[in-house]
Amino acid sequence: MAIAVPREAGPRIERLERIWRERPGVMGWLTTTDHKRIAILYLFTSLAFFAAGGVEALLIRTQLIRPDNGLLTPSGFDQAMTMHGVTMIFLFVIPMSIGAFGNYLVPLMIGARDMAFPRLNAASYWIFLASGLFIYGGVAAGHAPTAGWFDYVPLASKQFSPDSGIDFYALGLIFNGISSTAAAINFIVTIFKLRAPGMSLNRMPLFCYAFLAVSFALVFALPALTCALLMLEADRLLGFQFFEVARGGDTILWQNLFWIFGHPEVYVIILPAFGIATSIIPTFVRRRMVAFPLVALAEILVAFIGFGVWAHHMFAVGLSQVTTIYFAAASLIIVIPSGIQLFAWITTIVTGTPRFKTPLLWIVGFIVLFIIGGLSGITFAAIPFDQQLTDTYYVVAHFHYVIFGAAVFPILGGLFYWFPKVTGRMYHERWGQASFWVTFAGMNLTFFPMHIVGLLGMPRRQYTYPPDMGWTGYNVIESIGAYVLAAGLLMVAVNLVVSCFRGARVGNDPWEGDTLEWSTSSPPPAYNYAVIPRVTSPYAMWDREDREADVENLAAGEKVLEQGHETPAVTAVDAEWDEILEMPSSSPWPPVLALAISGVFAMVILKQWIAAGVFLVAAFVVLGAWHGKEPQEA
Amino acid sequence: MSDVTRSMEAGAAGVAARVERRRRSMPSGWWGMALLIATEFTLFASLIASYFYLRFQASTWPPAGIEPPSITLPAVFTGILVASCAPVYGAVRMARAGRRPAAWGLLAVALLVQGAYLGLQLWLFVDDLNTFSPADTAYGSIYFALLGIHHVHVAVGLLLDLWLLGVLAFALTNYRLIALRVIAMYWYFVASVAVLVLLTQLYPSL
Amino acid sequence: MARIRRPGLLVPAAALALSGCGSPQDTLDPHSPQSGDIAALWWWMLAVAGAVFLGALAMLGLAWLRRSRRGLPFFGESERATTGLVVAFGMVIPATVLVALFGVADLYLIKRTSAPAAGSSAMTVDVVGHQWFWEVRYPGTRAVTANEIHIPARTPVRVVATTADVIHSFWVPELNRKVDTIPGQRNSVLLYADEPGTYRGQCAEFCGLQHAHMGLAVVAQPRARFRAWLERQARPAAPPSAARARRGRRVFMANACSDCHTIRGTPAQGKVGPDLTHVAGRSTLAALTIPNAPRELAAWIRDPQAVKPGNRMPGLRLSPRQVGELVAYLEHLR
Amino acid sequence: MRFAPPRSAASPVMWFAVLGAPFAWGVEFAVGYWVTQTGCSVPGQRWGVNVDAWGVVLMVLAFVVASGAGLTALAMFRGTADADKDDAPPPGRVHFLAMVGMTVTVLFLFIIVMTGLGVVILPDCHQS
Repeated sequence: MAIAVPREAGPRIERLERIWRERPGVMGWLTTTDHKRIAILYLFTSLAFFAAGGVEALLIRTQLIRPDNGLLTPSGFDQAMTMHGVTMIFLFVIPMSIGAFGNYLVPLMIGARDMAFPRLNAASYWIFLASGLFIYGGVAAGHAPTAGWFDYVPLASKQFSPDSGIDFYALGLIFNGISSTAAAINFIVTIFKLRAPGMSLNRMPLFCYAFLAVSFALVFALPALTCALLMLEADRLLGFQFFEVARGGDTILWQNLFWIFGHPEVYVIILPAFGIATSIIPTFVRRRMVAFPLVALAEILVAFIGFGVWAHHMFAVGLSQVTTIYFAAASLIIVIPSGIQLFAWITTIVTGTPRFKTPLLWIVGFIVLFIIGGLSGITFAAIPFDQQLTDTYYVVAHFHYVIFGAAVFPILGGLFYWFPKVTGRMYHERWGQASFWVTFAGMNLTFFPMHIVGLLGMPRRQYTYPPDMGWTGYNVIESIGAYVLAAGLLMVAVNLVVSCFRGARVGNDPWEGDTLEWSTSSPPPAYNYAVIPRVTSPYAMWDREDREADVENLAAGEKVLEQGHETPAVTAVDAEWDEILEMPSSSPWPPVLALAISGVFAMVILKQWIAAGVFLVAAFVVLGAWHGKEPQEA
Repeated sequence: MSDVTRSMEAGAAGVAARVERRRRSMPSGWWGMALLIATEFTLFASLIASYFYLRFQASTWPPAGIEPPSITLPAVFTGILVASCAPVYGAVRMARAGRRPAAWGLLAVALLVQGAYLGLQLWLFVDDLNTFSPADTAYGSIYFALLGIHHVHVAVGLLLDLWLLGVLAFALTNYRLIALRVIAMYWYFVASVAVLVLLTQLYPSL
Repeated sequence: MARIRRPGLLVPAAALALSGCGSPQDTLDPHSPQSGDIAALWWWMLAVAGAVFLGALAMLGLAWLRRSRRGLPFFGESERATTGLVVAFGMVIPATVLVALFGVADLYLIKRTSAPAAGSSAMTVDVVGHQWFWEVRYPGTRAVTANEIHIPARTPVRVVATTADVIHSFWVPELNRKVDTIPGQRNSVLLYADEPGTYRGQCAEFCGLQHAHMGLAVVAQPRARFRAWLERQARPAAPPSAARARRGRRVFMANACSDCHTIRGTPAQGKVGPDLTHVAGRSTLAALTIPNAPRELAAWIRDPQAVKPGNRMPGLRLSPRQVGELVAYLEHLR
Repeated sequence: MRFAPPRSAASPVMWFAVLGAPFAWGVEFAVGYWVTQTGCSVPGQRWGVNVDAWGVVLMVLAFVVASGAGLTALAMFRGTADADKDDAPPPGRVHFLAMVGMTVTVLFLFIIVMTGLGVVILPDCHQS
């Protein structure tokens, strides 16, 4: 059910169009502050990195297809393995789910016209892009990190890794962290302040709860990583002694700081996927989510308890038992919020009348894979078993079921689900379903046998293995599976690319969707909503009388806000309309800022301290210029 | 909806103050700064936790050959920084009342005090560097890292002050009023963390 | 020591799938009470997890069958019923299972597999991880060897695992869980072998280029045989009698070999590589990378980087004759 | 137990009902972790920190606070029994947060007790 634009609204719409229009062409993309265009930038950039990470994965699997294989040198394998992890986590999943999906959908779902800090939003993107190029610049220059994505000291210290690859890793992740932190803060403020009047906390879509949880997790998790990386670089570049045992340093300190960040990070990776699932399921089963408050709670809770489980990555380092027990207890109970969501999804599907179209297929696949990944995850809270199986392929199997199965599958489902909204065209259904089945098969072929070789004692991260270990057969299957998986993903890509141009045109709401984004045109106009929507439940799009009220308001010129880049600001909890904000519009400074910061990091890695200082000053000057033009002068 | 104000109208001191008074909830900028503070605070928490983590790996702290830090000067300096929160607070009060010149003056005073604080601290920092090095022991590493990172936060605050003084010299808008409020918050944060950092730094002598 | 039983019905089936594959590092083919308990724990967890998984699949199947009908069988679709279902399956049942797991694994079993207190075991072995081999010492004796740890069977042995460089992880899956070797830390783990035999292990924590080739073997022997072995290992190397071996000895001492390797009873006191005093007594070289036979040994000496790229041993450009003599000497070090 | 639902969105009672239990666990976790860390460290053993005693005290404190929060949530829930979770605030919001508060409390009571028992049952400072 779409809003038919009443004739008398014509002039108002034109005004909005004129006010929100951005510059055409490349300059438009460089200076844009439109959350939807920024999301598109995030989408294509993170897909490019996804391709890179995928190639690294295929290299790894091809090297391991037979014992004593010589395709990659030991160092080549270590580089591929490290960059695969870094790329997929920091340069693909997070920018894809938060940057692309979050940016495009959160403002739409809450009925806002943009993010709370549009220019900061653009800056997050440009800084993310720059950090990715920085890390891969190191790779291109022949300095790829080789110490694995969790980069344990002392292996990563100057003594054992003299090459500057580790510096590219550490500085690149600090760089990347700036972007993620800015994005996270932006999401929280957007969700708190820019919800459509009437959307009190209890009427907020679960998708937004997921992004709220993720953002808070990032805000509190990233500093621990930054702290660890600063210490590492101080050791490597300035000769500090944080991790040098002989000088009173400690190597477990790194592991603690890294995993204080690293475990919440896991939930940062999968929570947006949960959000996507909770958006797709109601639409395709034509029913509201079961146990809404519990699911909302579970999403927040996972992120919170996630801060109390980090040491289960360290059960083999010889912590004292009383210490480990704190983490074991939390690691067990954190299963329950996931259980709540899982059974809420399943019950919703059972009680509804599901249409098993491509998006729902991906979500059902996700549910199956997430159950496997979740169950294998529980076994790590059994300390003795964890101590037996940690650092084996059993772990690799587990977290790929979680990260690929539980995070990437919903992302792919989401791509299909919102494709008509973003492009105004429909993808090819039969190809969509086929690509799901191929990917699902490939996923299980690749990762299921890893459980078994893990139990058969194959440690992870070894560049080769002897023939007489009884591992060969499983590795062959895994490597073949990897190529099947790649084929499935290619099918997805081809389907979506072709449909961009050839797909049948669709209206605003091809799915009879549940949330607000389906009420505006596909693709949505720069200002998202001609009239600020009325909201009385978390499934706003299914409240017909509210949508009809919107049409009347539009006709009467009520709640249209066409005097400038305007959007309503509300009270954080109950969403009572408080004021009308004048939003900043397109600005050239965000990309310039990213350039200046890149200069700082580049100079630091070259140890050109003065030059680095100059770039730093430049960055502050840019920030000054950035604030030279205040919104209300627009 | 009639009681809803348009922030874009607040282009002058009087209106800005009125908009500010009619606002029922914290503005976006406030939330943004609150969250930035949250993440920065977590950074300091990590550093301070690391300090004590390292301390509990060592049997003697500070290690042999390094005498425990002297209390007086750092304590006095930190007192100065905490005191500088008073003019900052005053500046916010004045601005919310629409009294731009008074706000500007108080902020300038705050800037001078904070600048003096940073100068003195840096002098002390260099003095410490001459007595023991961050490259010799983990104690030195965490000691200088903790102080250094806090000094950086003070320096950033000074830059914010300078920008604010620059724009407030011409007009007080809604945008600048919120900026003043959040930069004040930033200073309260820097001052309170300064106390925690001080206690950590002086821990061996307490 | 009494052991936890495995869930009977499950084992035969799954055992066929898993243990049947004859890996020398099979965590499910335990040869000690410790890994026996861990394996049993696994089978129990697998049984419960399997039940949960099948249950969930069944519900999804139900969803498919009833795709055109609203509501649940019996329960209908009232808010109360559906929420109740979520609470039951999502909270109550998991909570019960998880608490049980907590009790069994983290309060009870953890004591069975945790580190033995000093002096609680019949003997202690010091294992030092190096990039990329294991140095093995027997406190109280002069014996030093590498990669092949001999222990008496049916005797609790306390292994103290430390490192000379980066973090490694000492792991013999069929005897016990793993323990990391952390700089500045002395972690320990119990080794107990039910019967004599050789049990393979390897470094489990990524430790650099040759992480893949850092194997170790635990050789459990009857007490008497073990004592004899230990007593021989403690002795210094006997001077070679054969002329060729004597020339080999000169080659060894004249070249860089002696800077990195120790041969007790000779001037060679290097500390970088493994102790070679009784190298000929070992069955493998380079941390279980190649068999210890004249041909492989010669190939290794000629070009170690070809066999194990990145390892710390340089090729010394010795003439074929010198290599032959060197091999003769090393082969004599029994 | 019934009482009028708090109207203000900033009502401390309401937020205590929701956040009390997580906060209680957070404190038990953070403090307890540092007690074991320091108590089992080289200097710590010199000072003779009693890890068990701390564990028990923390567990009891956390348990009391968390239960308090849970009961508050229950009272709020009954106080808004006639509201629906989708209703306009304040009743809708309070009802919604009350449901959340009750569930949260149950979960954290589990963690709080499991942790406490673990600390008591397991030997102090023994390498895992």
